[in-house]
Amino acid sequence: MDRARDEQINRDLLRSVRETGWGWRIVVAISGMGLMAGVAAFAYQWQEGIGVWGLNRPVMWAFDITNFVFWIGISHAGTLISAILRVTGAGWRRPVTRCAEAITVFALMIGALFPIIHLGRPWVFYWLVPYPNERGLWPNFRSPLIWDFFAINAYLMGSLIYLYLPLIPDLALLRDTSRGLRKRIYSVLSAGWRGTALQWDRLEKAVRVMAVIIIPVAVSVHTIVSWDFAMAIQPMWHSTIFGPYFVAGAIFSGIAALIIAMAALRRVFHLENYLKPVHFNNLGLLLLTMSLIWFYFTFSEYLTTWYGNEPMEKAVFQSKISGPYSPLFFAMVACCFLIPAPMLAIKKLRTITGTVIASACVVVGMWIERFLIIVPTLSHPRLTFNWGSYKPTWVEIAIMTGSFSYFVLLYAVFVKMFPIVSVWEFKEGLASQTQPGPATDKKVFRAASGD
Amino acid sequence: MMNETEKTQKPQWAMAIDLDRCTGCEACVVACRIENNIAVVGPEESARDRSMNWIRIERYMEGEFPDVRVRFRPVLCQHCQEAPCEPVCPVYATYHTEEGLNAQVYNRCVGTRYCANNCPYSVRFFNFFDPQWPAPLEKSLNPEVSIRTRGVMEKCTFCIQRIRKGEEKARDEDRAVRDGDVIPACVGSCPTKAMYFGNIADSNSEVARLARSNRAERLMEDLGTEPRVIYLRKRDQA
Amino acid sequence: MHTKAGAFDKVNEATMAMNRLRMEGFTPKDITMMSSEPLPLDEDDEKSRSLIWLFSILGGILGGVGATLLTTLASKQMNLVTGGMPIVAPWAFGIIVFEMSALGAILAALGRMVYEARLLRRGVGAEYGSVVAQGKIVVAVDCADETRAQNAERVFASCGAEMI
Amino acid sequence: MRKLTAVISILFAATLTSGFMLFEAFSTSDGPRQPVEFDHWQHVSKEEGPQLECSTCHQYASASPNATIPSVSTCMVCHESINADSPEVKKLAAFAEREAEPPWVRVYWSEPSANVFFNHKPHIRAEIDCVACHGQVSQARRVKREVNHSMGWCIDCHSRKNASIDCYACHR
Repeated sequence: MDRARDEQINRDLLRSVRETGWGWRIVVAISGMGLMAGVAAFAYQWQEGIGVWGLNRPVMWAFDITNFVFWIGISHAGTLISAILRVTGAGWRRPVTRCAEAITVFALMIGALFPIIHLGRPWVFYWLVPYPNERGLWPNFRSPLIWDFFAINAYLMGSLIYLYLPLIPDLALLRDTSRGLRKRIYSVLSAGWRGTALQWDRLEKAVRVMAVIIIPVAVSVHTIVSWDFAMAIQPMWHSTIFGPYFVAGAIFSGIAALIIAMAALRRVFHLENYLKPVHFNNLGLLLLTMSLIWFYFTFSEYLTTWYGNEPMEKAVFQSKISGPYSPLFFAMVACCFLIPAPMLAIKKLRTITGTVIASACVVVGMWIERFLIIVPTLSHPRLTFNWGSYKPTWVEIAIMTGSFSYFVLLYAVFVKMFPIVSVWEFKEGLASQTQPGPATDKKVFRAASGD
Repeated sequence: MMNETEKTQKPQWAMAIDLDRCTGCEACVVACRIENNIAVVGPEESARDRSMNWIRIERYMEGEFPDVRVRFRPVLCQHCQEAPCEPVCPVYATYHTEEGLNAQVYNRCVGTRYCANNCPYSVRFFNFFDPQWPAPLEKSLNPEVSIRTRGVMEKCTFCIQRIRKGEEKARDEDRAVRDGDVIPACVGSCPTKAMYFGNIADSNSEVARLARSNRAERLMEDLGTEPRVIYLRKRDQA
Repeated sequence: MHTKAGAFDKVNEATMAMNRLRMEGFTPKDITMMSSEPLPLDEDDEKSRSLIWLFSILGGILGGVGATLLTTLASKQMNLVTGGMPIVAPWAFGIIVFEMSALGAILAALGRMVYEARLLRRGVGAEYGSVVAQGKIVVAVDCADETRAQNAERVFASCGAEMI
Repeated sequence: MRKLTAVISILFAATLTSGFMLFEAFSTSDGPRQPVEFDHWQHVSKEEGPQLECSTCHQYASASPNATIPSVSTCMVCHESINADSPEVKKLAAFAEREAEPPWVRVYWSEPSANVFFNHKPHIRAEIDCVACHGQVSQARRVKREVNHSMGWCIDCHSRKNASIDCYACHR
């Protein structure tokens, strides 16, 4: 093995852990403040009641559930993408997977908070958990919200393990190259990893098993989230297409979030040699595919509604196309398809900057998409006498800002504690390019890291 | 003496509303508020679509000016036999009773508001804040009905407190319930006697008779919700 | 009994040393090879005997059965009055069964992996960690007696190892 | 380090135990002090006493949701002459003179937030012994809460006696 190369990789990839720059501090400070604002807003809502939100009758869900669906969607960045890439053996995945898996875990943690935040009585959220109690009461297993509870639990647990397993060798590396308290912490976390041939073998086997299991779980999670709507009998909710539509949308927004995160990490931690244009190019192509799929689903969903011409559905449809929600609707179409698709389709524009701009559009567009699924339907109930509208209050906006800040904060802290590019997998990637002999060639180094 | 089957068979409560008789006077709305301790949200909250009325008169205009007709339809919880609100509740706060009522247990409600979203009739009301009664309305609170707290859903119960009293009375007299035993607040207050309440399982009851009328219809029957509220179409539409 | 260890820069040197050690009469059990990245090695006996897949399937079944019991028994035990609505709903419960199966499979795979890879063992430290972290390959060998230790040292020296 | 942990955990355990014991000591003490020290035992169980039935005084239990506490005038039917010079009866007489009721302290109740609408009548009709829910009041000098009316406790009895366990049976 090439010692100099190894040391270079270690230095580059562990830099984020070893050195603390001002940029990082500022990010943590700002996101910390954002989080505090969100927590304060939630405390206020807890104290006063959910009336401090803009909800009303008939719009009983709005920003809360939009954010829930949005974050669960973002969580599909990681586990699903990295698992699919792992299972299909895509070599270029290596520098990308950890970064994606971390997004999954944090987005999921935040997404799972929203169903609790949105409760009228958040202090009794544990009634959704099946546990033996004195009253002899159990949750209603027929409710999609309970399915959500089980699905999110399984997915969060699986994602955590899936993030943790490939992290173990890197934790051992950190343990062996640090001192003092850090060493103690990493010793515990690395669980006695020594890097024996047996351990490597079992680790890879286990990761493969996890990757295979986690794909159906991830698909099921967003399908179940979509069923929160599809199981209801409300116009434009009660749609059989919702399961795959939501999954596609989730992967779509997930890839977009991943591209943005990667670009930020590349810039802040100087990972230019690891996160290369080719990664952005490949993810950009994936994003383009998802954009087309998204458009296909959206088109079929709206076309069937329009063609069917069922009055109640048509009312919701019209409110989106030409009614009060039409600016949002066209913003969504622009952000999810009209802007990103051509940008990603033209090779010249599929640069790092290009993909990041497209991704930013997609993230915004997909947030709007969720909002447009929830609110127009609710504001147009079947009995037209009860039609209403919705306007958010500062509390909802603060909680949403808090959730975004929390995500950035968690990510920043994670990056500070663990290498964001998997060190051993990256090295392994280099080695696998140069079978059977060890990698010594600079050219090979470039090839493996995807130049 | 009533026989054993009559005793054990639970009454099936239902309501019939004659739209021909409804004048839209809203006496039922007021009576319901007073009977059921419904919070007064005030003008500001009301303007934000947060007013609570377990029963409301929906008013629809028909025709073009000057030939305009106004149609009134009192809408309350339809006590669906296949209620969309029930299966979606994660904690069984809303469920079905053996008397065909669609029950809402305030204590158990965690406030997901899913039931309200899934109710095609929009008859579920959420306590966005702790309920308030501007003085002296707090003196008129009914001790036989719960005071709801913030964060829970509420809706028409067919005046469950009156149902229980009526059943108790029938039991004391050792007979099955009959018309007149249970009169919910809205029914009792209707000046034109447009509303009827009774046991639809008893084929001799007024409600059962009206349900067989050729004017009888149920709201949004096509959804398969099987409501327990029967509307009698206006004769000019029948 | 004590352990001898050598550090190698190259994979083929390390594999050569391992082969020679075996010829010297050391069993695969005595020899441990440690590296900072997975190495392309020949299949050895221990490798093929992983039961992680089997355990994850068993864990999945366990989770599924557990979920079936939980949903069904909990619903029955509750004695809730439902006015004729179904209390046990296989279609809806299938979703929970699926999720719990997946969770069971994941946890079982993790547990089995930890066991098979001998993680979380007390007394097994990272003695050669700092050497491995430098990118070297460490071959450690348990020697029953002094002659064997000398043999091992000779093998290491002949293969260009740096003794630790 | 380890020593410190041990000390802290011992202290913690000690605090918990003593707190629990204190709580126990207080909670097993007598019930609340009443404005007139009414002694159930004397009226119900004492051999040379009047040996009253529960329903003699709590006369509406079988007919209404509330068992009802007798008014002072009911007490005075007997106590006009009997034991008229005992200090507690004198207190009672004073209330009667002012036509006021003693501000009895409630022993059994359910929190308003529990939304429970308990009705004595069907329970008496089902011949549930008063003791089942109120404990040995007949032996008590001063009544205290002996039975914990938790929801599980209610449901348990309801399902044993085949009574309704519909939520609407108690909650509305």
